Amino acid sequence: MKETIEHQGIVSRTEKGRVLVNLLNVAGCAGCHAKASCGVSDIDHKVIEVVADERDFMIGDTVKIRFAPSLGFLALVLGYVMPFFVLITTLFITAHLTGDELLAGLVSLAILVPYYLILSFFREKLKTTFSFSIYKENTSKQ
Amino acid sequence: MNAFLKDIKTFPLGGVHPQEYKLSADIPTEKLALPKMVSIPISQHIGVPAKPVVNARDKVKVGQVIAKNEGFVSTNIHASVSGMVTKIDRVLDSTGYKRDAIIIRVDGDEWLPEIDQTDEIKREISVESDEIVKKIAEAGIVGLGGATFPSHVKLAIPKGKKADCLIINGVECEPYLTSDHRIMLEKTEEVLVGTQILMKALKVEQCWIGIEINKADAIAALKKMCVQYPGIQVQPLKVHYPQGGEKQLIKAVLNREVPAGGLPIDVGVVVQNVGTAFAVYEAIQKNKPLIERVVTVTGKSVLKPSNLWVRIGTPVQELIDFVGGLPEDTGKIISGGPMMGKALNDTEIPVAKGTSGILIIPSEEAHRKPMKVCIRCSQCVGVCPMGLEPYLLMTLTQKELYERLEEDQVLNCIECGSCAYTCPSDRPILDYIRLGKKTVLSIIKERNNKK
Amino acid sequence: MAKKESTFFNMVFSLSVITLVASAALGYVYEFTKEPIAAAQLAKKVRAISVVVPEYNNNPVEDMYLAAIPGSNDSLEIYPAYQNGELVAAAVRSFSPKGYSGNVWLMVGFIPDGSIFDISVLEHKETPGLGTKMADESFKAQFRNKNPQNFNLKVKKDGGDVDALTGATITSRAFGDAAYTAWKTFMEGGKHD
Amino acid sequence: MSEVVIYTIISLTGLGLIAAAILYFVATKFKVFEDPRIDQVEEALPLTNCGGCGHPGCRAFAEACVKADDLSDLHCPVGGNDTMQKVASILGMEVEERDKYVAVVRCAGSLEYRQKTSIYEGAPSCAVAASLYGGDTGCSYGCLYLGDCVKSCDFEAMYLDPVTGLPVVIEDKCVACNACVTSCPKDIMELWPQGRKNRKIFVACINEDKGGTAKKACEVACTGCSKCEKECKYDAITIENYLAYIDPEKCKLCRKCVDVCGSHSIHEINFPPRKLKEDAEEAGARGKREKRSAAASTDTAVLEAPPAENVDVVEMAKARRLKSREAKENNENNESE
Amino acid sequence: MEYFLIVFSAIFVNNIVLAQFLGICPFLGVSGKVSTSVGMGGAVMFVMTLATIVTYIIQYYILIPFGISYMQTISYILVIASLVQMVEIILKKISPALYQALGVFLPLITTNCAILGVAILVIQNEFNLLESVIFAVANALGFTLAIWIFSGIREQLEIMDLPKGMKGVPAALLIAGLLSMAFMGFAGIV
Amino acid sequence: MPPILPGKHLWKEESMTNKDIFKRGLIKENAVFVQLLGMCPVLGVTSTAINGLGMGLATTFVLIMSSIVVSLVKSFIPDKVRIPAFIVIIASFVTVVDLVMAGFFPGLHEQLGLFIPLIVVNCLVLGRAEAFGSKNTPFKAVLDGLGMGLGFTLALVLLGSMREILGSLSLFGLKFVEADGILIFVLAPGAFIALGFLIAIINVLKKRFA
Amino acid sequence: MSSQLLTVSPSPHIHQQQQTVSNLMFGVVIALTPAFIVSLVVFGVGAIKVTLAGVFFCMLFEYLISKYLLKKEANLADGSAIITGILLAFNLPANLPIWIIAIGSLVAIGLGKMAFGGLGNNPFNPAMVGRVFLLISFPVPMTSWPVAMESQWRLADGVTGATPMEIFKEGLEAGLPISEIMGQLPSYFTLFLGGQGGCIGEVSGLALFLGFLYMLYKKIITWHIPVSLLATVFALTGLFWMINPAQYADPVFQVITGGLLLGAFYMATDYVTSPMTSKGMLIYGVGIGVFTVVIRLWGSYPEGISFAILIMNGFVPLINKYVKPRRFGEVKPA
Ligand SMILES: Cc1cc2nc3c(=O)[nH]c(=O)nc-3n(C[C@H](O)[C@H](O)[C@H](O)COP(=O)(O)O)c2cc1C
Ligand SMILES: Cc1cc2nc3c(=O)[nH]c(=O)nc-3n(C[C@H](O)[C@H](O)[C@H](O)COP(=O)(O)O)c2cc1C
Ligand SMILES: Cc1cc2nc3c(=O)[nH]c(=O)nc-3n(C[C@H](O)[C@H](O)[C@H](O)COP(=O)(O)O)c2cc1C
Ligand SMILES: Cc1cc2nc3c(=O)[nH]c(=O)nc-3n(C[C@H](O)[C@H](O)[C@H](O)CO)c2cc1C
Ligand code: SF4
Ligand code: SF4
Ligand code: SF4
Ligand code: SF4
Ligand code: FES
Repeated sequence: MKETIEHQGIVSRTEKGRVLVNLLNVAGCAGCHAKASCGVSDIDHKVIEVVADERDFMIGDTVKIRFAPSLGFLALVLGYVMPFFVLITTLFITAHLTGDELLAGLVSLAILVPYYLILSFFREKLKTTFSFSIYKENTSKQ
Repeated sequence: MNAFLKDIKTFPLGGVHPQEYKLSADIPTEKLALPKMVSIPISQHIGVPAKPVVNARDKVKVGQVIAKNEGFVSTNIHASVSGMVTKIDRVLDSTGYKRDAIIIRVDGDEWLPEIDQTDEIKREISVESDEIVKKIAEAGIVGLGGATFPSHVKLAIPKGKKADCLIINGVECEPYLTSDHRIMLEKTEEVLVGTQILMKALKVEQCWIGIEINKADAIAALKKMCVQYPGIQVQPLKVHYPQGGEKQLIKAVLNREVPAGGLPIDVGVVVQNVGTAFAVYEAIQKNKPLIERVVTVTGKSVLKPSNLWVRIGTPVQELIDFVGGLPEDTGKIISGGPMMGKALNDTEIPVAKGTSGILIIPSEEAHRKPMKVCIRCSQCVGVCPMGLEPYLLMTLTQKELYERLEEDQVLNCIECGSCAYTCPSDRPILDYIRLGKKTVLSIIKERNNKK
Repeated sequence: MAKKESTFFNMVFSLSVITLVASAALGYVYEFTKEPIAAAQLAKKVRAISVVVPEYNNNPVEDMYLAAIPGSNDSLEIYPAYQNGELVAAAVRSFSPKGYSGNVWLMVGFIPDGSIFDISVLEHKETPGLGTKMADESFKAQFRNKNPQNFNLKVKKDGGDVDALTGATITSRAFGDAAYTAWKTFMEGGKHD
Repeated sequence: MSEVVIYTIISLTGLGLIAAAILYFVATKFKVFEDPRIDQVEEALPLTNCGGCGHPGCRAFAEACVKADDLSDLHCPVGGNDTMQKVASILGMEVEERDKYVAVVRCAGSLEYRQKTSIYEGAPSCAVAASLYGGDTGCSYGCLYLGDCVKSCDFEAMYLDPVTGLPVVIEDKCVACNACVTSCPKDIMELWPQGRKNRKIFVACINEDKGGTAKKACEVACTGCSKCEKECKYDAITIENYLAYIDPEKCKLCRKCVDVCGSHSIHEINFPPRKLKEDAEEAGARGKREKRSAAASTDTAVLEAPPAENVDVVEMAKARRLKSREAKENNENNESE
Repeated sequence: MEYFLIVFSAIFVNNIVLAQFLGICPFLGVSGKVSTSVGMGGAVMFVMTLATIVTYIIQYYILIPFGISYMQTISYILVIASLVQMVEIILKKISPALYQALGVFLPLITTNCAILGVAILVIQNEFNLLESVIFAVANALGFTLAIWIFSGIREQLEIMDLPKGMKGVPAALLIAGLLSMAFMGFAGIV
Repeated sequence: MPPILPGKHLWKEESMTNKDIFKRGLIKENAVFVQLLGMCPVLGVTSTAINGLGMGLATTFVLIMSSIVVSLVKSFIPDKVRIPAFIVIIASFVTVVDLVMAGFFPGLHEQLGLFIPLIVVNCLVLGRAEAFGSKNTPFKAVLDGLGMGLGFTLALVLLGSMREILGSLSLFGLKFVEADGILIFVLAPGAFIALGFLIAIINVLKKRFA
Repeated sequence: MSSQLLTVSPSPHIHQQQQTVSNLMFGVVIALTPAFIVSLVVFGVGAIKVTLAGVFFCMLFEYLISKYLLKKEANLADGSAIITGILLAFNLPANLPIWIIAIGSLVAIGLGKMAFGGLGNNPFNPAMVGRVFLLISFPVPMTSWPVAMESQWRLADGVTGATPMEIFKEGLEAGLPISEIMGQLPSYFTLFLGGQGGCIGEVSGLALFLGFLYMLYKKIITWHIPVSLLATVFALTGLFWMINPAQYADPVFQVITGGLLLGAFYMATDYVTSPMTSKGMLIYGVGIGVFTVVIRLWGSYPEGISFAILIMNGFVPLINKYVKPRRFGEVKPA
């Protein structure tokens, strides 16, 4: 499917080859009525860094950030789903091997550390994978 | 007759079968008398309008170029009558808007001398392939199947593509219309020669003529004749609207599927209408540009349904007068067939290159029933030959959700009208889809411009 | 007063103070409510016991003993009630897993010959308006003074003697089942004087 | 202190501190500085998210305001000057008063002035009809009467007049969001400056056909006869493609052009009705000179008239209709004479 | 089989949203788009499991041994709140790009009823650790299922003409009610 | 569908009189009907009016107490540990309510079950503490907490009554007809449906009177 | 030119004449008549009373709600409210008090249909919503059936019978061997003809099947949903029957008893709440089948099809989203 995810944002800073965009509507929470009061999720605005020719954009421009949901799912898998499986497999294995719940629990929590370490080895690769495209918003309504 | 019934093909996806009402099928073509005045629109084709090269008070002869093509997708316009150009003015045409047209007062019937006016069939093709395309361009030939796409553009195969098969579209799947049918019957050999010319132009060895089996006599005639023309075969087809659509036709005849958003040439095919083939014959063998065409004038209430040779630019009123005048209870006049034709709001509108028929609908059939809510019966989905979801496309247009429209492939719609024809809730599905298509196209264009 | 700067010390300090105060306060409240909570829980039990047995003057909760359910690893709590040292009845805290949703817990009072004195419903997750009707007097009445020896605790549909609640046969079954388990455990399951 | 309390204190304090440490990191590493003024500005906005300001939503506009160095390019048409004033005061900036705009309908070809030439039966949408043909009357520029503009208005500021067929703007409700302007396939809707006392004068016609053709299609079509152009002392009127256009910036609302227009294509809005007597005179089709002087005399009266804001807009629309019908009758009288 | 029953019960019979009324806020708030709602499910799964393991350890190895199980609420909420945010910090540190992509795709998952509720339910049901984790995962799946169906219906309603008063929350609640009613068909299976 | 949740102009805090502060939480900015906060307990405990009342009051208590404390200590707390500090404060009061209820209202405590500890995550509580308590004087915070809490309670009681009347033909436990009600209203689907219609009705009324 | 003005509209200019909304709807009504006639024979006046009440109240509420709440014109002529009424009634026991039917109709029309904007907009099958609502709210009257063929002409009736499915379930609960339970039941042939107790509409498989054939012939519905649904039920119950014939009834019994046929032919096929593509319809049918079997075999409700239809109704938008028709030209050129 050709579906895309789009967010509106405002260019907050431009540097050589990079454009920083302040997202306006972060999915979900931002649209949430309780956002203002929902203190636990303190993060209201997200800044996205996009690789783009900075000369095309001016601070204050309203832009659209676009990326494929498949990328979103990939991010989801790497960020949450994989560690989840790592976590749960470790838990089951250690629980069966040792029969000690405390140990199993702690080990499975600890396994996340190497997981994230491994993930951090690929940070450069990830950086190129998760790229957004950026479009200037035309001011008129479509 | 049973012999060809064995191998009848059709396309598999969707489609409808409206009642045929081919009232004028057995009526031979006649020549319509010259009108007193013609107005020849400078835009009778898809693409850039032609540019007038005559001025008011110029004298013109039949076949003379009066407007020259402008740019690649455009074509020449010729005088269809001789006489004096009275003015170049804005005239209501079948688009429903006033647009520029060259108005000529008819005076005699003086043809350019190089045009061969005889009926004699000229079989040898002496022109070279490149020459053919050029001549077709000069002759102002456009697709007569309805799209009025300049034919020379279609014959100029883009680099990197290759055609291996020509299909001549003799389907005429629209109810009522019989002009192609008559041409196939009356100009059988000319069509075949025209086809050969097209094959030569395209450098292909193979050609199918697709005809629906409600035109058994045409199938028989062409089958008999085409033995003499190597490479040309006749393919009988089941009666199934919109088989005349080129993608459907290609699927039916060759079982090839033009990819979404693609053109027939992407599967190595070029499709031309029989009328076009005949026009090509005349242009190449007889030096005659496209100045007249067969128009079916018909309708249930029409006294004398007819097939007429009509000069381009003749007001529709003249055709109606010929068939016995406008019936009292006329509700609608359609240029073209009932499924895809355009309703006219005036009888002075001139016949153009794309006018295949004038259909007169009595008023009790002319009105649409009030639209009701969509009951999601999925009939429209079932009949859509392009595998779209018409109900959804309509709603998305109404809600102005153009991105989703694009995702749901609104641009693939061939505007066949099967969906609106079928909808039990009488929803004007196609009205909205067309609007959605238009808007999406302009959005895409804008997007591309920005890049 | 001016807002405190977010220095490390300030943060640790203020938070420590808050948690300290909070935890101390909580501890205090806990101490304070510990007894009422325990009392409430006890009272609940005692109330449940006292409605299903005749008058007594011991502390059945203290005298509670566990008795194994015959044919199962589980055991039930039995609260014997003594009047002047003489066993007048015992309340059995019994359950059945056959409820419409989840376990149905009953307190069943037996007089020493095994006849049911009364039954009260302790805990369940049955549907309000349907299964909950098992606590209704009209339903419970049919069990009073019946001895499961000769009163089949199955519902009539299954060939027993119990008139099921309309539309809540399942609950009725579970009710009978729990009562039967209680009876079996009371009669056969280990110690009673 | 009991053991429990001690454990409580230890564990809770421990947990609290750990949590604090973590959340501290969150706060430092995460928190994007957001100008609190954005929220304030946003709160001052009407929050209709209509897009009339050219930004995708009110919050976007608020951000733009906060980021901007001056507010001259930014205007919320819905909130108008009051809102912008508030925004400016939040940001400590200056803002110019802007003229309020409202939408006007630049077509007066009501059902009675235009002969139907066909019956339209497609989907009830101007856009659909316009892509099919020029419309069911002889004028292919005029209103299609199908109300796309009305549907597009989020503020219920428009309705289709059942008598004239034309859309009517309720000026009090119109916030100049531009939605109707973009939705009209015929480009009939236009935003017009509010004008002194809400008064406006404009050519209610966009027919670019030659005078005769236009007139045949619609009785109140502008023929491009240039009488008004000559009449206007302030050069506010230009004629192009057989069509007059009044520049609202230059127009001084003198109403002279209204009277000279033979086809009654120039509309005046929110002027007090002329005295009945004059109307009667008009009906008698007297000499124009006389009428003109009468009109001039009302001009002064106009300035003293009560502010037009309070006038019921619907009533006014009715009055206008009445007047144009009378005008039509006059025309007929003229012709018969 | 035991595990299967836990899973089936949590997904269908006692669906966390439709029968237990936990996590209603994200259910109503995030379910506008199908892709986001599915993504949400994946994230909830991880967070719920993580939270369950940690709170389980705290319950059985700290609170109960020290006799302070009344501190359940306060300790759970602190632990979960910081844990969730810690994961986010780590992600951000490790790969800002990944973190950004996630951020654009999903709202931040913070402590809500569902996560705290499941942590407490695990203790109430006296599950062992493995059962607890299975229970948590199953509930996350139940949440995902509910929000997935729900977002589908809402996407559809978006292009339909609801009566004025019903638009938004009321329609959403009615759909939830009807879904919950449909899911009651599973009653009695477990 | 338009965004399901109302805009955040609800949180506008201009100079308001004390009366306004108290009043707006009741109806105009009602936590349940308008702001849709803390929907879980709203749906979960309202099978009877009594339960609704109990839950509402419990929440109100936590709300008021935490608002007071937060507004008292606000100036001692550095910004960056604000959230954990608030959480600790709120969770403490929730625990207090939990314990007190268990001790003195065991019946109600049992009915409300899980939803009492969940007051902690009720956005309403933290939200008010953060948005109002942390910026205003204790007195105003009390008013605000009281207003919001009573509004919340009102909603719960309203919904509870509606469900109890329809579902079991009784109100506050008093049966007025000896018959069965429409059972579904005391079950899960009934909660959603009743609240859905209630909000729809309120929306329509609001429009009519606005 | 003629005196009349020409009509102008976009193409197409002709329209098929046979299928209009009300034709389709009344086609369904016609298809339901055989079943109604059988239920008349089996349940007598009760069937008439309940059916009439269902239709009357559904139409009444549709009228009142559209007129006074939605303030738009009530369109009773399209026949959809009639079908909802009939199908709701067909899913009720013949001895149900009128006031319960009124509540059911109000729920079906008000909650199931009009709350979402009326015909064409409702995500859930209205009649099914009404039925399930009643089933949950009034389990006792909703599951007390009049005895078939015994009490046709009595209006009030204390004696209640049981549906074959209930007899079977109770038998299992009571620990009877399958053969004995089956012995209590009429032969399959009688069951299929109409000898079973139960809801008004579900008594005769044969009559329902005739109606189904009629609707197929009239092209009102396609085969996809009913066939995939019944095949799934047959296959799954067959599987369990083969695994343990002492515990599970055989698939033929499962298919011909209860509301399965009524649901499969008339309710799962409701246009509004079923998928738009044939592929989607197959998935939908299979889904209903699976859930029906799960609820029938292990759930506490005697009948699963109602819930299964509602559950799958919930999935329909997702099916429509993910399962698109086969697009012309989506294959890549060879
Ligand atoms: C729905 C539909 C129906 C058509 N029917 C016919 C037809 O019956 N006969 C025909 O020649 N062309 C028909 N066409 C046009 C063909 O697609 C194609 O443009 C034409 O055959 C190409 O030949 P030409 O360029 O010579 O016109 C139809 C097109 C569409 C979209
Ligand atoms: C709900 C229930 C109630 C029962 N009530 C009685 C009863 O009242 N009297 C009795 O003798 N057996 C009763 N039974 C036991 C059975 O009828 C049957 O006697 C028993 O299953 C035989 O197994 P046993 O040897 O374990 O008792 C009951 C069983 C159940 C499940
Ligand atoms: C929502 C709902 C809740 C139910 N709750 C119970 C219940 O708590 N206890 C019960 O025995 N039956 C309950 N039932 C009824 C059973 O499903 C089943 O219909 C009944 O037990 C059959 O009993 P009968 O043989 O008395 O008609 C409930 C039914 C429904 C629809
Ligand atoms: C084949 C067919 C089946 C139908 N089945 C139902 C049904 O099961 N329940 C119902 O309420 N309406 C049914 N209707 C009527 C109508 O579609 C229904 O009222 C709409 O769901 C209301 O929006 C049916 C209509 C047709 C044509
Ligand atoms: S959607 Fe387009 S291609 Fe499909 S049936 Fe309708 S008009 Fe034909
Ligand atoms: S045919 Fe008409 S009623 Fe049926 S789904 Fe398509 S648009 Fe809707
Ligand atoms: S002004 Fe434009 S949009 Fe409005 S009704 Fe007329 S044509 Fe349609
Ligand atoms: S009338 Fe036009 S400009 Fe005015 S509010 Fe309505 S849509 Fe906007
Ligand atoms: S109250 Fe918000 S998720 Fe439960």
